[in-house]
Amino acid sequence: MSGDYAALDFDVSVEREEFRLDVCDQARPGEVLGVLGPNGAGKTTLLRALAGLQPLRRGRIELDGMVLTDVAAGIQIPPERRELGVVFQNYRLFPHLSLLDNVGFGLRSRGISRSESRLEAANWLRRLDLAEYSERRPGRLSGGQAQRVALARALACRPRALLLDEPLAALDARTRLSVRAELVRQLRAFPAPALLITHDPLEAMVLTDRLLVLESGRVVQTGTPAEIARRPATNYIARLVGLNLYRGRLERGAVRLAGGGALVAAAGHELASGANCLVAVRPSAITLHTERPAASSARNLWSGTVRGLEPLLDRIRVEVAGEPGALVDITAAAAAELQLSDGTPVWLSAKATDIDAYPEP
Amino acid sequence: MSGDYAALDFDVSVEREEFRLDVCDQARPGEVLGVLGPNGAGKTTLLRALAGLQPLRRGRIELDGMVLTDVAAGIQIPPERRELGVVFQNYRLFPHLSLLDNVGFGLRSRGISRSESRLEAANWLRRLDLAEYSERRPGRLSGGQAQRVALARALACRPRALLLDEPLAALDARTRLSVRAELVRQLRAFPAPALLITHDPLEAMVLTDRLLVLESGRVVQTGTPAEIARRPATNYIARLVGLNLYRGRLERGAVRLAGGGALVAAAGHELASGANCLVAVRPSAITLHTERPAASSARNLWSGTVRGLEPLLDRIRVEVAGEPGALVDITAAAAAELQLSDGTPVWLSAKATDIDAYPEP
Amino acid sequence: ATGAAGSTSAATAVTGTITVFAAASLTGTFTELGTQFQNAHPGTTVKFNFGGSSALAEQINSGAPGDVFASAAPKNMTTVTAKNGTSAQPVNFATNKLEVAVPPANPGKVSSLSDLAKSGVKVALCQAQVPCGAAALTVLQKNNLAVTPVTEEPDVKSVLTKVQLGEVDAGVVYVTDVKAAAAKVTGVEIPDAQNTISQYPIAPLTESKNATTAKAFVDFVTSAGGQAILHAAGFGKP
Amino acid sequence: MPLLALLIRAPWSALGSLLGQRTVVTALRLSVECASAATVISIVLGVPLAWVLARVRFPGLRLARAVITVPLVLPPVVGGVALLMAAGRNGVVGQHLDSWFGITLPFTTAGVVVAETFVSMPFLIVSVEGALRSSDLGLEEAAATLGAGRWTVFRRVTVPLVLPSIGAGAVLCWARALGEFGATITFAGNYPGTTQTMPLAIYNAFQTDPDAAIALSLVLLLVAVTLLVALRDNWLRAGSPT
Amino acid sequence: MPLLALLIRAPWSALGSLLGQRTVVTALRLSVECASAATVISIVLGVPLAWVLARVRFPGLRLARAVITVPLVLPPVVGGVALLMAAGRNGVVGQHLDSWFGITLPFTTAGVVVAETFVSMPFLIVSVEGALRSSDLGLEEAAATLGAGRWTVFRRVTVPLVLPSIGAGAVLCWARALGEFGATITFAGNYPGTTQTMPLAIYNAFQTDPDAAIALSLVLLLVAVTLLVALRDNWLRAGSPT
Ligand SMILES: Nc1ncnc2c1ncn2[C@@H]1O[C@H](COP(=O)(O)OP(=O)(O)OP(=O)(O)O)[C@@H](O)[C@H]1O
Ligand SMILES: Nc1ncnc2c1ncn2[C@@H]1O[C@H](COP(=O)(O)OP(=O)(O)OP(=O)(O)O)[C@@H](O)[C@H]1O
Ligand code: MOO
Ligand SMILES: [Mg+2]
Ligand SMILES: [Mg+2]
Repeated sequence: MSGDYAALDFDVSVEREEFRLDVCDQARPGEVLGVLGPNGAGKTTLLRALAGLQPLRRGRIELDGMVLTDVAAGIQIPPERRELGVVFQNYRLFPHLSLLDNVGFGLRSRGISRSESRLEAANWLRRLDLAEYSERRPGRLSGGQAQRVALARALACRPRALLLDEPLAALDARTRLSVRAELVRQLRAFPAPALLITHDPLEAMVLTDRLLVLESGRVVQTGTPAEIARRPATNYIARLVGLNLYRGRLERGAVRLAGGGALVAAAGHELASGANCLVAVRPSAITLHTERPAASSARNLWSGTVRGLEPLLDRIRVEVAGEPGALVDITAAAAAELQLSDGTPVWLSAKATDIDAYPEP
Repeated sequence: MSGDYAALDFDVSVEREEFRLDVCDQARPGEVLGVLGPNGAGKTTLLRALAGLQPLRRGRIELDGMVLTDVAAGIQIPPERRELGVVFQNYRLFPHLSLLDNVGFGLRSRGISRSESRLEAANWLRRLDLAEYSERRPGRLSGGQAQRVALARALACRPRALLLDEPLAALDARTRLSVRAELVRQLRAFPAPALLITHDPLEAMVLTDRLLVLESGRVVQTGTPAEIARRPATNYIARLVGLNLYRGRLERGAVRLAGGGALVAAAGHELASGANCLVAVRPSAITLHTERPAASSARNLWSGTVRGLEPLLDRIRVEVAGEPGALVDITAAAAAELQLSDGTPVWLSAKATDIDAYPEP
Repeated sequence: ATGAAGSTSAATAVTGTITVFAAASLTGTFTELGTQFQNAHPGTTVKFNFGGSSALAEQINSGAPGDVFASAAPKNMTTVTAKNGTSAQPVNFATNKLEVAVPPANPGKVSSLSDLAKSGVKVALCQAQVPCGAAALTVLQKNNLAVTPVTEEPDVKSVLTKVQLGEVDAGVVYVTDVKAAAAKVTGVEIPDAQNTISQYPIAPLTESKNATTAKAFVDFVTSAGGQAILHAAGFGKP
Repeated sequence: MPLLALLIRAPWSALGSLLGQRTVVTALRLSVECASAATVISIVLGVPLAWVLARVRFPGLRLARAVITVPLVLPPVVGGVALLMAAGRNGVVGQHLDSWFGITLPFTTAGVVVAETFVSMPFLIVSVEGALRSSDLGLEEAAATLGAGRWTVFRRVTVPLVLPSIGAGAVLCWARALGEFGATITFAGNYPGTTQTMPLAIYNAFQTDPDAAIALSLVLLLVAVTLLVALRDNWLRAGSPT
Repeated sequence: MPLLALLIRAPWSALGSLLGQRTVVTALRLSVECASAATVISIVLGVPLAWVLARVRFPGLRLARAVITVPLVLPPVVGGVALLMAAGRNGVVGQHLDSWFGITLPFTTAGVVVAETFVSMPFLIVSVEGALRSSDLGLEEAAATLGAGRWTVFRRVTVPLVLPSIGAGAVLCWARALGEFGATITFAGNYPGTTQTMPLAIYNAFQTDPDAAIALSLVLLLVAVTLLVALRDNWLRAGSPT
């Protein structure tokens, strides 16, 4: 295939006791396909299936014109001959080998001489800023360093696709920021398809080109991270990206919500009257009032009761019960001024232009 | 003593190979004292010292008028007689016992009969919504469930103080939200002092009453979470809470920054001229322009070069090099309009009222 | 006869190394015999493979390389000759008879064979399957004694050890064993009329790679010099 | 492979009649009983000893550990003599046992158990110590913070966690005790019904009829393998995390 | 405690002269050499075997595991007979070894090593299998994704990770081989210089002078304990994560 890379196509079905996974998608060369989902959704199972570590019930995996798995045809290339780079969730560095030998492991396994492997491994360690630790064992590394070593180890073999399982999950909040930036650079430079598992929407936003949202083993939404953050298809995603999400039906210009109440959205062109739809509202797009506002340009106005206050870093998130209920973000100053507390009756208003109604996917 | 609770006073010094920890503080009854710090700061070491699991080099720990440790006097009450509730970072549930027996373990150890312990344990499991799993072993729990069991196990003994080591760290982003809410309720109801370790500022914000920031074994700042988020003392905290932080000296109404440049702050009353101070600026308080703005009410205006763009959930974070350099948050719409990319020359402006200068603590 | 044997063998050179399979009860005596033989025939080395007679017979029949077999009982020798393991007819080179061994303090107050049948006397015998056990049974039957031992040991030395350590009040062993143990045990003789005589046969092995020296050793054991050493150890004449 | 040879050359026809013999059945029962008793004693004494070796730091630890391994190296007969010197009628301890409590161990079934325990306990200790060393100290700490003293922690946390290793060690220990010959015959003697275990019976048979001895060995093997397959499997299943 | 008795009753005065004897020194050297050789062979054969037992799922696994444990149960003398039947001159395999390759094992130093290996290898296998069962499969998976085939994974990941257990197993194995008596005397005989190891020399000495036998046992013990203290300590240190 002379240096250029091809897509990773997969159509995978796994059955494990009470759990069943069904995913079919494609990661194109240079693309980072994100897999987002809650604990137990099957993210790791998908990665293991692609890596050849998990037998399939049914399905087919193809990379670069080469069939890796084809259950129907009885093909199952073993992991060691798939030429994939895998970064595991807890890195799985070899505790008994120096960093140099960890990174050189794949090259040695492919029959490259010891000296050449070490040279190449040293190059990768230098590239990832780890040269000074070459002779150290992984046991004494910080999380961020371990993550970089795992990445170097996977990349050193020049894999035909990269699979990463929550590469930042083991890091603390601050290290995560800098390692994320590093990972962005490495992934941009990586020419082959990559698959990145995460359960952090921000991480998905920054690191991936396209997202596949998995819940209980099924794909519930795909799209670019921005699309998904703007128009989530499920409550799980909506909570994750911090939006209020309602399910409803378009009736005479307004969306009648399944949970009670109605909202008017400006952008509803794609929707036919009577269609089922979803409505997303940013918590900061809702304004709170302690008295009914007399005249307001806001097309949506309804009442509710404060149920809880939660301080965030630079604002306060207010939980309001009503029709519909909503999370509302206000500044600390506004909260103090309004003297909100549990049980305070309030009015909520939102501009139609800040409300997005879209078809259920 | 008779049912009311007293403070946990500690003055702790630990030496371990190349690491040294020195902390002196107090957690009052009903107060949740947060300990925030990066990996390796010594947070777990502090908790272990309080629990009696880590020998001290020097120091004294007192709870409820009872000396738990006093190195000078040779007192070291063993862990099992301290009556503290500890929730470990990875929970450390007993894999061979059912949830009921895990939660009942402490009661049994204190000599309460098997049947009575089980009754009480069942109560706690019910209270934490785990009744249906009573007979299950911990191996088959989700992270959030395991966390609740660990909490129930610690609370069931009615401890005289509660120590929690990153109680939410092992959970995924979404579970963390709901478990956090639950934890808030439990901590509010807990009448004795509590100490909660975390490296997540948002968690600290929501869960704790007062914060102690630890870096490399030393306390670098204490205060309420809001104070610390608004006026961080170190770069570590500033990055964590997402502020631009500069070090400088007040000279003729403006702060001359150590890294170059100067900023005018409206609120600088507490500062004497010539005093060393810190300046904090929110990334969203800075405005970006591609041309020098003609007339602007903003008292701070300077030039720089775009060095990077990072999409966040609902905005874009722009890294700008200049004097001073800054992180600037703009909306996706603004980014598209300004056509920013790496290397674009820009102007930055900020209102003096959005800039906070305060003394170095 | 010895002189004649010596002169003929000189012609075909009695030299080199031989290995002698000897019953464990011969350990001390044969080591001494070996040294004497080497002195008498410079250039020869005698090595020993000591073990229970039955185990040695089993080894020989399994092909263990050796030149001479000295057994503590004709039965084990027969096992070997039956498989064509010996190159000449076995000859008896010594006899042994039983004796009662008691600890020096004699806690069981044993003064004759019949005392073994007293209740409360702890007796150790060899198990019936080994030569000394079979002999002991014969003797006890011969004298109409009903003895219930506390243990049936696998060999004579084990019986002797138990007597030495005072674990039992008496044990039935060979005369030679009592003699070898010197002051550590006291012997209570069994009169010849009540006793039984065990024969010790010896024969060169078919396997032998040094038949001349093997034969010379057998001859040496049956010679006057060899008999003197055996006699000193308490063995009787064949 | 040698086992295969044993099977091939076995006098199968003789097996049936042998098994009918009372002495054989008695010896077999005695063997199983004594080996089991030795195993139980080894567990009761050996597990705490292993804990001390694994958890307590004291000078002479290395030496203590080596001494524990010694009965492995000692030729069993010497082990038996050592036992006689210690617990025999005139032994260092034995004479007091005898005069004060009227207990004599040699030539009794109890003596067999003592000899087997002496030889086989090290196996249990070595297995359990290894497991304790690699077990999770964090859980013991957690138990301590919940108010459990050392003994409670040991009983309710430490031991249950290394149960699979105790099981494996007990199997080794039991197997070794079942095959024990030298120390038993030296210390406890060889009397049918009270101290003649299978290995001694096999040795006896060997003196006159090697074929019978082999047949008896096969019986012993069969019993051992059957029990091992049954037990180990249960233990392993209980212990494995899957 | 029995060891203490042994020490108390030992004829210390005789020790010096005994150690001077050529046969004793030869036997001691032979013992150490053969036990070491048996240990090396056990490692070479036993570690892969343990791997198969721990990792490969096949029918009869339970039986295979039980068979491996059998030499533990087998009275050593019977083990020796089984070996003779297999590898003796007329043995099932032995006759071919002899006629095709001209190799005879019984009654040679090689035979001692074979006998000791037969008896002591199970110890190594049991230790290593346990360690393999509890070792981290994740690392082996990681190695596979890096292009390492089964053999490379075994050699470069699996074995290094269980090295401490291999060490511990080797110590057990070596100790058992050093003390081996029954199988050795039956299969290899008792030839000074070629097959007379210390336990056999002790047996010989026992026939004429029990005191000397005890002194010799002490010599054996001393050597064993010294080596064990030295080696185990190194192994444990190498293996421990701290
Ligand atoms: N070894 C196993 N045997 C049987 N079922 C398993 C096993 N491991 C995981 N599962 C089940 O498979 C499902 C998917 O697990 P998977 O590890 O793929 O989830 P995930 O999305 O990676 O979760 P996480 O975010 O916690 O890593 C879960 O329901 C889990 O219970
Ligand atoms: N067992 C140990 N022996 C020696 N030093 C240790 C040990 N455990 C931790 N340390 C050192 O003590 C310091 C503090 O560790 P500690 O575990 O208290 O940090 P932490 O703040 O809890 O970090 P984290 O966020 O990673 O949990 C670190 O520098 C670490 O290297
Ligand atoms: O062969 Mo013996 O001399 O019975 O011990
Ligand atoms: Mg996963
Ligand atoms: Mg910590």
